[in-house]
Amino acid sequence: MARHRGRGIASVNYPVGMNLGGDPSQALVHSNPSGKFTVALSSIDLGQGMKSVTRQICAETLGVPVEDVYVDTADSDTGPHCMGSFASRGTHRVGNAVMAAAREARGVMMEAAAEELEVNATDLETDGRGNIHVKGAPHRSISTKDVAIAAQFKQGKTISGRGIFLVPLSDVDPETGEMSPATCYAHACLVAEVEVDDETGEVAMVRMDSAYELGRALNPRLVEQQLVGGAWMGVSHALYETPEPYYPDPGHGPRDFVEYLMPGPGDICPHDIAVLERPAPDGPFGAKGPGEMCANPVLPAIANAIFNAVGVRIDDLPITPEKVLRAIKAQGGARPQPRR
Amino acid sequence: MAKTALQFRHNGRDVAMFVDGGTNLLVALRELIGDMTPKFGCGQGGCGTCSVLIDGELHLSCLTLAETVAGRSVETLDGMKDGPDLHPLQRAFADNFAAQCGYCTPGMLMAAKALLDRNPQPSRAEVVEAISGNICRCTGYEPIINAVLSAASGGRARA
Amino acid sequence: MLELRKDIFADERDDNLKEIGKGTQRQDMLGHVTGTSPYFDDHKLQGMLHLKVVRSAHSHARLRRVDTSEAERSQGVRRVIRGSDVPRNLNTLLSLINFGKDDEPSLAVDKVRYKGEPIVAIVADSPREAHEAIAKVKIDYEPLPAVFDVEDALKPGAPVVNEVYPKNTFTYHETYDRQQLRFGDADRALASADHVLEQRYQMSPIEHAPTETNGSIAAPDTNGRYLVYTSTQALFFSVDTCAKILDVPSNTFHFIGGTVGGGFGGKVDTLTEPLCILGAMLTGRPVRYVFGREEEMQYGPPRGAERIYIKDGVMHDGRVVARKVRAYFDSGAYTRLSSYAAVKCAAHLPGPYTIPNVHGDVYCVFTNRTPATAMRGFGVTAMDFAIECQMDKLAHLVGMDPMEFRILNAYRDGDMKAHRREAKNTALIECVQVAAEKAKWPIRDEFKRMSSRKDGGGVRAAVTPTPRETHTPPTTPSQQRTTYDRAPAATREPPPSPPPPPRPAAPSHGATRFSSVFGTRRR
Amino acid sequence: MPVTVKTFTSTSDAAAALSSDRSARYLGGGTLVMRALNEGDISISTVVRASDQAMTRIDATGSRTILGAGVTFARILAERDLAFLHAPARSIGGPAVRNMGTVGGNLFAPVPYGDFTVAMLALDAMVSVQGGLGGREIPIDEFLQSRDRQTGALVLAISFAKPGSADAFRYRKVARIKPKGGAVITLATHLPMNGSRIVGARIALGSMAPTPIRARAAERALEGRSLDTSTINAAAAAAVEGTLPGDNALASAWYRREIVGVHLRRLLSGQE
Repeated sequence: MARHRGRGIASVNYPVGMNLGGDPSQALVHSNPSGKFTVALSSIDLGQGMKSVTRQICAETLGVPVEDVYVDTADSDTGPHCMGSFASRGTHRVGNAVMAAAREARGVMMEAAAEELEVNATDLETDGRGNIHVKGAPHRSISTKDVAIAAQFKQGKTISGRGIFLVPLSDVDPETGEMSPATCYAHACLVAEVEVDDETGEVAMVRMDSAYELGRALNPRLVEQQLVGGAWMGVSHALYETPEPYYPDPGHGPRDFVEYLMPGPGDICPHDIAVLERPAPDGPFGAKGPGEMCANPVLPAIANAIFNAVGVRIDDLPITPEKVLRAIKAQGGARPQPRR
Repeated sequence: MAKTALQFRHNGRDVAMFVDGGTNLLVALRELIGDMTPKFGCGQGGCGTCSVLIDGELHLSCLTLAETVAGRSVETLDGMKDGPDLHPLQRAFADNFAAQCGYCTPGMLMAAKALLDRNPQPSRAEVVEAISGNICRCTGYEPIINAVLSAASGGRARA
Repeated sequence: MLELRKDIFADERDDNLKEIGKGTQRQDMLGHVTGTSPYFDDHKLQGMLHLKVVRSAHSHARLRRVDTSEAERSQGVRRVIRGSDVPRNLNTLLSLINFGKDDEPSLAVDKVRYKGEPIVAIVADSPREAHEAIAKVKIDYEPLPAVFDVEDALKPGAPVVNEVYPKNTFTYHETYDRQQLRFGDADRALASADHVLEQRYQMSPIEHAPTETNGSIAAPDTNGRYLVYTSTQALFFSVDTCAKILDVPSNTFHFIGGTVGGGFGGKVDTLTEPLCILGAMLTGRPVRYVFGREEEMQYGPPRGAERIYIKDGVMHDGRVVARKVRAYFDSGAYTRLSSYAAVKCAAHLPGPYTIPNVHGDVYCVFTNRTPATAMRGFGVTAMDFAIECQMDKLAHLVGMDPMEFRILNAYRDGDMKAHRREAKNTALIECVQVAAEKAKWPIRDEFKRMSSRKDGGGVRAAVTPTPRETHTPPTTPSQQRTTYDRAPAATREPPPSPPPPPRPAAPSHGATRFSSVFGTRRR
Repeated sequence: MPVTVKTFTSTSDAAAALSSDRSARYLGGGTLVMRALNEGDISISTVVRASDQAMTRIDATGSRTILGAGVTFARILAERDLAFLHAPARSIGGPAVRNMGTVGGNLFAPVPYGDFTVAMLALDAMVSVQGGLGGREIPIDEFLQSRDRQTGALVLAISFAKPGSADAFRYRKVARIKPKGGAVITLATHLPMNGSRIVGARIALGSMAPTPIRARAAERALEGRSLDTSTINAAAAAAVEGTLPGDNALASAWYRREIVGVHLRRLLSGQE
């Protein structure tokens, strides 16, 4: 009996947004009379952090503290149209829509402030702490709250903005497949280390090291959530899960969480991540979208690590102990490859 | 249709209701007294998101016949806060970003509380064991384990 | 553990920002840790009824007779819903973007095409009473031969899964049984390559397994509207799908959602909302329709299986000179979103590498299994698995380090991609370099010095001539049209005289077509 | 029709209610019956409970250990005298399931559940059953063979002789998921020693047949021998003999046959 360690790598890219575009999202931003802003969306937060990241985008664009913004999602009466939360489009598409709406609202806010301070709006800047002041003269200042009150009760202005973001639809050439699928791409490379039991075919994760390039990391903690959770899902896809364990034979499908296999808290391994930020020219503050692609490099990296450990190639997902064991037996035992 | 009278303590308060035969505790909590913190995830005992404490012990409310808790004490996430103050576990989950979609969080917190109530200084392996009946599809478990460990150590630092 | 490598691409960023780039706490975290985040099922409505569906026991069968008379008399039953009760009992999700033909009923009428397909819906006072009524529905099936393998489904004489697509493949551009990608001359390059490697890859289906199952609650609201709490991932997609199926204006509905217990793609299909609302319409009461876990696992749509064949040509020095790919998406019995994934997959070829000759055929195939749908990494995950396993094998074949092999072949700014667009804003090389550094994986200095921003373009930007294929299908308008869409969406090339036959002036259901994929040629 | 719940103080009344009504099921910890009700199993319309204290009694003082059918796995884990059963008890579910699931219910749990019963089979347990017509003690082998016909009977307790030494009883659950996973296979061995010789070897396997079964050929390979490498290898080679594993979502029959000997060898030789 022996357990063998091996390392494997994979590198990938991933398109951001719906393929071919044509997937608009809208946002509305408005202030109440106290200078607190609401973002109205119909976009869905599935856990990926849509509400949180659009809140930061809105606050940055308006030049107000994040606490002064609240994002309200997914009411078809109040939230304007959004294509939906899929295809890694949330941060990029909805983020851009929110940015556009916040820019328009900021314009009104600055005009209202200018009227109060009796200066040109172009001479004003926000301090990000809830104040607007004359550039180079911080003492000539007014709070966003006072601006909102003045706009509402004195000037008769609505501090609000509308935003839409649309990547125009592209066509596909039926013969050559010529098309414009996406405007930007995220990238990743991941190294997986595994341990393979050559008598049972069991594969245990030892560690992962990765580098993900995601455009601007708008919120590193949210990025970390996606990458750690997404890599876990990648391990799960690689080694464990399927509703049809004997595909294409449809029998013996799992009915519960004991039969549907996903790694438990005792199956996880250390994962060291580096995040690179090459801003996307059309992303909100350069952001792309980490949500979907984070699992993808894990699957082949594990398959390649298994080859490195015992010399068998498993080209069928999921890579179950049975498939590994059959392959080891077929080649007459484990054949560890040069250690990497 | 015959209903059975049922009384128990819910997060320290007495509650009374009438239940249909066969009603599980999850339905009783959610539909009869409006405590929506325990969630339905499977009805099979496999996901743990309906977890509650019965007399301090971790139970799956979906597999508990409601009338068996008569006279007993049932704790849910709804009772975890102390007034407006978050429980240290709740704070630790937040500080460690240990929730994404949030649907497993109520069950995870109850499982973690069941552990820390008996074992205030658990090892990582004990934490892993304690949350092993709870499925999380978002986080990869690592931040949840770190959150429980940091709540146990009383610190707010990431473990 | 996460490290931000601010040193890389620093010249392309202005990091002088106040809120962006900070690890601010999630807006919804307090709700999550106190259990107060409102999911669709957390709404308690007075007099709520429960909807359950009768599912097919067979993978493929004709429905000879469906007898619900005993079920209708069962205790607690408020309403039994049949296919004939559904106003427009045929739909395809992407009809909202003018893509594909209506091919899926809400409730099966004459035939079932997968095991678990809904046939009858029961609305009852309690879940128990709904289950009791389900047991009383009598269905006379005539089992038909079923097909489960994507390549078997394409053989002559294979059982026809879905009569809308009699060849068991989705129809692209009204003509093609696949989405093609042609760039350069792959066959010629393969013939002159130092090594050729052809391999087969397979991914079984994958279930999203969100901890919250799919579901919705629909309730009659004031002024003839319906309030709908939903787990959908795409609010207006669901609104407009319901408007179409139920044949009412979309503003009949007030959908509330937005806080969802995990989706991963499995909550795009609007699985529960149409029947749930119909139940509310037919009973005048709030109705709840939530999937059980077994339903979610077996009859909720999975990430569809894929089978992929890759044939690569590589030179001794490690340059990949040709890649030929044939991929089959297993769509299950209906289209849902697999048709879209196949196009996205074709666009993804040949992966993040500059390969001068690429040939791709991607098929969306119908089989007698649960329809597939989107999932995290849709259209790409399995292809990345195949490509990256293949890259590892190629590196092994030519005796190169797999990291260096990838850097050598990586696409760079200015290169021409196989779908004939210039590569921009690339960063694969840097990712490989940093991953190598993190993993203490030695790579040679010359590979450490390479950059996504250097040495791209030039000859690498050329569009290599692509031979015309002899069996080229006739050139037809590339527009993908459906019967449903044909009338209102005549956006280009309006037919000259004679005038078109009379048609309804506007769709009576009020669903909006958001856009028209394949509708306009914009490059 | 809603479900009727009938609670009895006496086990004989509960047994009578159970045996007289085909739609009645006994509710132990709830992990089987409540799940069935939640999933719409309308064949159950009566739920029977018994509040008799004897149902939850643990008697671990004498040479024969008696576990009431209603004893939960958490209680076994809390019992120092039952240390030899901690491994099988801990292998059941997560903490909540162990607080709920019972020894009696586990006897009825189908593959991939029912791991504790594998341990009971290795320990040659007796199952104490109360039927409509009175009580009887049934050897566990016999009980499992006729399990499908036992649903109308009320299991009161399970009893077995405590292993002579801590080392005599060994248990291993092979699961894909850690720490809580369904069994690929489960192994339990009881190898009483007379001097250096094994006398009365019992090896039980879970997921190697529709119900837990004995690996009789492997038992024969051990009987009368000392536990050395060649004996262990002989037992491992014979482990698969007479088994009837099936395919399920966790593993195929082929895989189970391939690994049962490997894991038996590792278990007997004290390897991970």
